[in-house]
Amino acid sequence: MTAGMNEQEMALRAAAEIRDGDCVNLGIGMPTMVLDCIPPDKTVFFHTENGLLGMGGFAPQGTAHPDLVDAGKQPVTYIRGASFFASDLSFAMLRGGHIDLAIMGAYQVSEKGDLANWTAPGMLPSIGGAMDIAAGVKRIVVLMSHTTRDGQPKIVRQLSYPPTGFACVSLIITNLCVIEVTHTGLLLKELAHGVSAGDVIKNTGAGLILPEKS
Amino acid sequence: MTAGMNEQEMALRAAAEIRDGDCVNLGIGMPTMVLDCIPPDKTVFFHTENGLLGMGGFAPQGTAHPDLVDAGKQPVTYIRGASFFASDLSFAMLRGGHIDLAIMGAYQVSEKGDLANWTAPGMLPSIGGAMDIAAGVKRIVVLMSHTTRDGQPKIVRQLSYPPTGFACVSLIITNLCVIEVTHTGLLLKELAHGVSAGDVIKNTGAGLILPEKS
Amino acid sequence: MITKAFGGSLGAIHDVGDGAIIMFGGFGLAGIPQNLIRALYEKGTKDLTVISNNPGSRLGDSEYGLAPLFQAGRVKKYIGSYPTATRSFKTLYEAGKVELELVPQGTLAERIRAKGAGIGGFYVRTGAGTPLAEGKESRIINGEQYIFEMPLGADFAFVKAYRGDTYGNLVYRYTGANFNPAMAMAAGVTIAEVEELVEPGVLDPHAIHTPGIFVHRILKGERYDRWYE
Amino acid sequence: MITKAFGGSLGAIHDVGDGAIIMFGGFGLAGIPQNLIRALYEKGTKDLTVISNNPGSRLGDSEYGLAPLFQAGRVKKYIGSYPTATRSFKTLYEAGKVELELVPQGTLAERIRAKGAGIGGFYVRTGAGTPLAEGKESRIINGEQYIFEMPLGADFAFVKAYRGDTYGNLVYRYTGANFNPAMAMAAGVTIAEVEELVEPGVLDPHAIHTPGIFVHRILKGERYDRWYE
Repeated sequence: MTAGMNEQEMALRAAAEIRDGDCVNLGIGMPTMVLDCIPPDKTVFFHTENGLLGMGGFAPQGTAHPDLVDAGKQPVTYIRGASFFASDLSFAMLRGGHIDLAIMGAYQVSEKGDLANWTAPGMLPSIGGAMDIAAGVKRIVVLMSHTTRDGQPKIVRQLSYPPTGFACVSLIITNLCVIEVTHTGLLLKELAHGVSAGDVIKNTGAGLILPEKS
Repeated sequence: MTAGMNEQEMALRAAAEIRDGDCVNLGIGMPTMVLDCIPPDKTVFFHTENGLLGMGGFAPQGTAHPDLVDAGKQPVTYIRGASFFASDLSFAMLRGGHIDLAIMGAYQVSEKGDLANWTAPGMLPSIGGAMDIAAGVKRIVVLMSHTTRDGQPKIVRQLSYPPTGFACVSLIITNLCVIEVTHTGLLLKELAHGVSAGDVIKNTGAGLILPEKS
Repeated sequence: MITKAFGGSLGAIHDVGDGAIIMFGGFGLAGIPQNLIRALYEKGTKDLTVISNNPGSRLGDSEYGLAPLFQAGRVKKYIGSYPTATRSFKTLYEAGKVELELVPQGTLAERIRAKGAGIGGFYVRTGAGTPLAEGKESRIINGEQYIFEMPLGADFAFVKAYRGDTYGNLVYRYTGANFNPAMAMAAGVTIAEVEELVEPGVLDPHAIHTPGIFVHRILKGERYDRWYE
Repeated sequence: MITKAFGGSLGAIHDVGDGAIIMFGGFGLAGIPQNLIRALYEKGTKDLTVISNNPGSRLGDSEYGLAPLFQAGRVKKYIGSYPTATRSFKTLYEAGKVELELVPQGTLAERIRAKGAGIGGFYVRTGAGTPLAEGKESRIINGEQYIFEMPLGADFAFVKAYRGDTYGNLVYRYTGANFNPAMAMAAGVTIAEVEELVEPGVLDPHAIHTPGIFVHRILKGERYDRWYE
């Protein structure tokens, strides 16, 4: 077994942040894996900003409908008790603080919980709903690899990528660990199997508060 | 036959301002009489700001439903092709300029088309939707008696009552005449049966432009 | 499976305390949460700030809806568009026993929606230059005068729908929607009473007016007066 | 009895001229007015300003929706939230052949609704302090930073609904509503294509998403591609 969590384990860990009855927005990419990680005794209302509360999983082969997609334009299903609505109401839910939790990918997170996940210098920029979510959702969980492909830290003192929002991230789940953003700094809450605090510190571009030894 | 129009004739005259297919908001009181003045070959969408486009007439005895009322809280009916909606969307229709015509009562109208129809000095004020209508509806027709009960002119140089809106009235229909508000002043367009231009001038508190003799 | 259902009106408002700011849906008697209002009256809660289009309704010589709360002196401030709907409000107001914030009806709906939609404030032409614009910031936009309006929220929203499910999804009937959908979005706790309470999946997901996300508690109303013959 | 029905897409867009500002409903391929877009392409209209969440959609190696209008060089400016949805936009943008105004998705929806609702402008927290706030007025409201956003309208809105009637009442299906309802409110002329066109009275008046007042022309779409197997 290699050290650290794989994507499936990270999605399961993110799913553990969801309480029964929560309304949850999932970013495109890895966060959508959380859809399949909800135990059957929990009712979760997945919100997709293009106009659905109560998204089910991805549509099984042969059942896709072009008018029934998620924010990543993938065909999806919906649960009993779901509702469909327009973008203006959907973003009222996000901006107005009605969504309990958003799980998003990120390019960078700062030690203050600032988030960069929409564009990189030199890229044609696209924003979608990321800034609306950053501005409005009560609790944001970032799900990302701990470092870039070439080994650079993504958790940093200050963002070098264009910001999506400020002081908005509550929790960071990476392949190496789980970090809570607190008022006094980044608290290293959990280590993935086979990962040491030293491994995390080495791969992190910001100071970390280590938990008290128990 | 007494000189001037009675309320029924005034309502009929106001109805003549409505084009086929128009969306029309009717104020409470005398303007609601316009509901019964639409010829059967015309389709008119009556709007009531509490959330109905396509109001029919008043509800016949025994058919009233407490959840189906007009802006004056009177039980009403609805036509085929009607739609129900919430107050926020209903006022978006008014404020956003989507309603073609509003027919309202008034305490005073000024020579610039300023409107006073919500409160009088010393009264407990109520406003309802009057200011939203004055601010947003393309064309406002005022339907009112030419003078107050004690004979004071209601068409005046400047409002002495608190204003509802400014330069918003297009046409004034009274028991004595029909007056168009133009950029150069109040144009006396039509005289009611048995009424002379002199009668109107005597009972009007603002200058009038008389039509060219034909 | 979660449920937001409560057994009755009194239970659903158990934590509404003195001094609460409460929004009440309804226009006249259409779409008013009559059971929640009755429960609040029975509970004796006082020093209320009431946000509602009307402070009750008059039919013949009787006054209904919110009027008993005003008559019993439970309301210290009223925010709405049409206070003259009842004689009881007029009497209290003239005696200096209730404070009034008068808001144009469309601005009232939009301020409430703004609170629910996370809008920090907005500009409207409605009321510009009139006595209701006094003290408000004014701005010229594209050559026209606008005034600045702030969002309006509350501790609780009491709303009424025709049907609802145990997830809090709501469907209104006729003109019974009025202020209910906007208010449902704008309060810390939204409590909905419905004539029919059904299981999730019964309501058409395309025809839900208020998605359950906005509703925290739901109950079947005990009794619906119809008022008209 | 009046009717807003047109016989086909080309007839319904007869007066859309070069230089027009047009809003297109849809999110990805969901709820896009595909027949009106095809007709506009056939008509050859150019120098367009396009307002739409995406400038088309990519599936496998092909691009659909608005993409052919961009590929044919008909668009001079694009206002939306997700331009990277197509390679054709990226190519044009990098060659300096199309102007881009990037707007956060929720702000885009709200600016369009504001235009339709007669709101002169509003404040949101979305984007405050980021590169997308550059040049925008900023204000502290209740201790938080907001930025000022202006309404966004168009000469024409091309929208797509599942069903509609000849009075222009519209009903959407699944997530096919998205930007269509707000755009229907915000244009000088709103043209709706529907899969089923029915007589007034067929649609449930409680379940109409876009009341006919916002729709000036309506037609049954000639052909609906489904894209997915």
